[in-house]
Amino acid sequence: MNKPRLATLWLDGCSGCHMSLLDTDERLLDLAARVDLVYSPLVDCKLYPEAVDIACIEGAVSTAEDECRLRSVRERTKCLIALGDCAVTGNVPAMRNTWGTDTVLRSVYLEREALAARIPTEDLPLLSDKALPLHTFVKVDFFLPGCPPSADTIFSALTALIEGRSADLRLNTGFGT
Amino acid sequence: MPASQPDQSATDKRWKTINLVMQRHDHRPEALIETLHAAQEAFGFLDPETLAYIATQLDVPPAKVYGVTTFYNHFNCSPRGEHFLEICTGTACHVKGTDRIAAWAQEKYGLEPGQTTADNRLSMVEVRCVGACALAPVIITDGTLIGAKTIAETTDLIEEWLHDDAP
Amino acid sequence: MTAAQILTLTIDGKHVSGLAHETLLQVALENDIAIPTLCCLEGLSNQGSCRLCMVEIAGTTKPQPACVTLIQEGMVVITQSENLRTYRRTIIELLFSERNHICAVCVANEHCELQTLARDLGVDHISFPGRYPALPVDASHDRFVLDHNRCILCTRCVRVCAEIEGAHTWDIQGRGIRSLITADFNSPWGQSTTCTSCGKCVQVCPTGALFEKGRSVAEMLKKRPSLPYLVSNRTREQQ
Amino acid sequence: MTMHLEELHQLADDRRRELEGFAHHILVCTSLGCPKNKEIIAAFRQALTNSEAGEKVLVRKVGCMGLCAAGPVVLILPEEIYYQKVAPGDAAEIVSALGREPVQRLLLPSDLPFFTRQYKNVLALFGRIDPESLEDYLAAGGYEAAVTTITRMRPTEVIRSIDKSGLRGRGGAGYPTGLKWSTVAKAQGKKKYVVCNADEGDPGAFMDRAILESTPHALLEGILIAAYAVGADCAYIYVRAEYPLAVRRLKRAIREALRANLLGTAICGSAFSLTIQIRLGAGAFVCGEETALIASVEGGRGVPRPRPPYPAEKGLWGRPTLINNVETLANVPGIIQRGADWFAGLGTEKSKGTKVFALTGTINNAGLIEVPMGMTLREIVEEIGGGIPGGHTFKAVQTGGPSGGCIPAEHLDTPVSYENLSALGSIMGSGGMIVMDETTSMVDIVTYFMAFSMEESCGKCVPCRVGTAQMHTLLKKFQTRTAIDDDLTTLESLCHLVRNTSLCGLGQSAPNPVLSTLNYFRPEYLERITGPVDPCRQEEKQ
Repeated sequence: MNKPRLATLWLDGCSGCHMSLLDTDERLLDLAARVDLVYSPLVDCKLYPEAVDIACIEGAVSTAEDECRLRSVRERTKCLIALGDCAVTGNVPAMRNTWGTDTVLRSVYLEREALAARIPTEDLPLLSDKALPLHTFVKVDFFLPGCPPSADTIFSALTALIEGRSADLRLNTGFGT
Repeated sequence: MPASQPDQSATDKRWKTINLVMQRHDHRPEALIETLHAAQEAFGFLDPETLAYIATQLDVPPAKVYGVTTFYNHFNCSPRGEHFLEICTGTACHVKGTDRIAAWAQEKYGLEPGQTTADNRLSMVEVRCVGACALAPVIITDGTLIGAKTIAETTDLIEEWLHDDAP
Repeated sequence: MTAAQILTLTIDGKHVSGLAHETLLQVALENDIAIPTLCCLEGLSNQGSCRLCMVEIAGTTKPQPACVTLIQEGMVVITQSENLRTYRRTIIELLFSERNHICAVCVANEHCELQTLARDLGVDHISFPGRYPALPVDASHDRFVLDHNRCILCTRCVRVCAEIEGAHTWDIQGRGIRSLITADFNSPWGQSTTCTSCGKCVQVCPTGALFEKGRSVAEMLKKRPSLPYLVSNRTREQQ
Repeated sequence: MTMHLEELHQLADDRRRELEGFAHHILVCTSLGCPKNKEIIAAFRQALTNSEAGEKVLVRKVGCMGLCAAGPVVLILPEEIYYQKVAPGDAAEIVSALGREPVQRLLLPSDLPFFTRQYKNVLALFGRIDPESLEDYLAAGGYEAAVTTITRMRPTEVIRSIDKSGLRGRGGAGYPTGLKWSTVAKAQGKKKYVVCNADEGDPGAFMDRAILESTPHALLEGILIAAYAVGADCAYIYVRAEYPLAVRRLKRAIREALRANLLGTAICGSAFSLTIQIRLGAGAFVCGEETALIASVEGGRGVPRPRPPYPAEKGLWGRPTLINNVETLANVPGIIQRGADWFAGLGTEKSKGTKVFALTGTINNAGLIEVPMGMTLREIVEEIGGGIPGGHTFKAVQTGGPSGGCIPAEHLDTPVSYENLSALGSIMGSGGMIVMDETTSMVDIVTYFMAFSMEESCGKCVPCRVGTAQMHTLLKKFQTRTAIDDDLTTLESLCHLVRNTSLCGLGQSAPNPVLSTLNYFRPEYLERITGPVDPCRQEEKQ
């Protein structure tokens, strides 16, 4: 029997959710045995493959590029998980939404920089005006809030999905903490 | 908190009417809205000193006075320009396009509803239904109701009205 | 004084009794039946504004707020149903969408009633787009801070200040979605002439909107004062 | 000063005789709807000084004649000749035509269905008497009902009569008036209040303004009867500050009534006393809700509180309080005078009497009308209203303002009643009827109403404060054609939440415009689900 194909994606977030995934420690071996990790910042793979079973996405959607990646992941994935508060609510990246990206960039790179003040643009995707949660753009199948969701939460969620117990996915996690 | 009336030129008749309203109600707290009406009628707007005076006189906590003042659309805390344009936003007026008058005024005078021009010539506000729906679209220029005109005729009239006493 | 009348009723199938002047919420709590609340706080007047404690009462068409509904003989009440759960979740989502609640960086993280309710009610995301209003933070007081971004307008601060402390420093300015908690004539809190700096408002605030200066993320644990104690003791002392 | 019935009759007779002494009366509408009326009156007076017949003609300022679309309107009595769109320059010509052939170019045919299809009770004296003259009102039989009530009837008899008439609240909810009165009358407590709700905030409704401007004494008379019936000695009229003319006329009427001892202590020699005070509203639609209204009369923020307790038991300053709207109270003198059976004989089984409507929007005869309940919407729109102007077609009629709904053409044959309108997903409301033609987008109009409800929400309860704002955001997405499928589901579930959990009527009814248009005009929403611009697709295209 084929193992479920798992992908993880890192958009606008601090990578804390991926760290939390790694915090599952020795259970990682367990996981590794039960899934094929086909795409992730943790593996060397440039293109998002076809026919992925489960994708965990960390981070908010902050650029047009983020949005395009998210949409293409959605098209190629059966079950999409919003992993952590940034993906679920926008969280810290969304704090700029109040004032607008431009104001924030100016404040950070121009007004508080004494020497060679300039807003970096080279090789960087343009920030959208707002950082937004995943479900603003695509259908999300499961939400795992938390900043970050604990290793236990992530592990039990993934195990449940791998075992096809998605319907009774009951998780003790919430915004923040 | 100033306990006395802010304008010490006690001859100012406007304070007399405000004091009279409060006296008529025995300075009871429930006279607050009536007093605010009188003060706005007298001064055109409600500034912090006036509010503080009323709060003291009626023995109403400052926060409550401020809460009441800002709850009601009718009360405004900043002074108005020389001319006052009110655009009715009632349903009949909306259907007949008064939003286009507001848009026109914004283009022409750079005014958002609630603002006054930099030269203090004109203040524009959007008002709730004035009850002259059969005359929609309705505007009020310095208290004079204008209605039953097309949008173009109405904007022409506004220009004429402001032009009439241009310096 | 005549003895208060005892009434019997059914809540979630359980036969319970209470005094005629008691609310459904009081009787439910006395009988360990949990109903979520947010604006309600023992010792303050009830205003029935958060609408989380809505319950279904047989014979009425719409749900009723338990905090302001007096019990009646023979009432049949349901506090948990799919409809009520949906309503409660949606109300929590509306509150999260209204302002800028970033639990992860909030002083009240892990000690916030809004956050706890979201978790208890299974709110795992916000269906509505965030409104992201630009709201100020008033740090002018030397001991406390008011952060409007985290305020849910429950008005506990307004009520505790007016009803218990007697200062009425706080009120609401504006109305509707533009409502804001305000001190005196919208003055900076530190310049309020009525505030006694007693801190009751800070301690009763359910979120991180009011907090003590110097507290960092997750450090603002509120010391909820017993308001009924304050009131009864004050009355005694005055006699 | 004590005035007795005989003296009032004397005043009335004197005025009647005085009026009969003139060969012609020129009645000029001086309501808000007919601008330039001061100039017109001056022009008539001037024209008369130059005319031989001058002394035999009386120029009178009167209240609203209804057909505001034809204003300024002038009525010549006793000939019953209506002139429309009269300008000051027309005065001389009209005066010289008195007693002769009328001025054809200004003539407004008096056999228009607009005039003949109406049944006037509340509006009966509109445009017939000077609103600023107590004598005029007395001469027309005014205050007869009140004085009879106070001096010859027991409160319980009055309440029984109102109850029997079947009168229901004209402010929106349609609560039986007699029942309300008897609840207040029976409530414990010596001190009771009557509050008249004249905070007509419904955009598109102006019947209360017209009553205050045209027959202010009729309202005072209604309040007198109500206060006597429930045992109140103090009444408040809560009027919109946006109605300065109405406020002025009302103040004047109160002064006149006081002077004639129709208000004050020991009214007309009876043991009954009543003071009436005016409280100005300050621009908050929510103050139409009775508990918010009470909070505002008490000088606070107009924020509603949960009911029960109802104002009938605990109202103004915690005392039993009767709250009725202007039109409801203005119906009362007629019921007392002509009898409960007369009133109950009009209208439908459950909606008795007549109703005043403000007919506006894209319609030929925009104005104020009064018809018996049970008349169909089609008769109102097509006959009385004269149909849609400019070759356009009828699309919907909006009733009940931001708390009501849009009724489409297929339901035009519905007889108007509280029950029928609510069965159609709308409400009677205070009586605004805004007619819309095919050029009006329903999504647009609903977005407009939601913006109204959002801005007028007091902000106390969460579902209304945030729910109306989120509904507005969703509707904006439909308006700008960026909505997605899910938005329709979210909008509908939000409607149900706000309707079922809001604290007061404002929130509970705010979703009505959305729900009614989703019901009748759903395709207009569906065609706007085109989704946002997808940046990825856009790049591919480039």
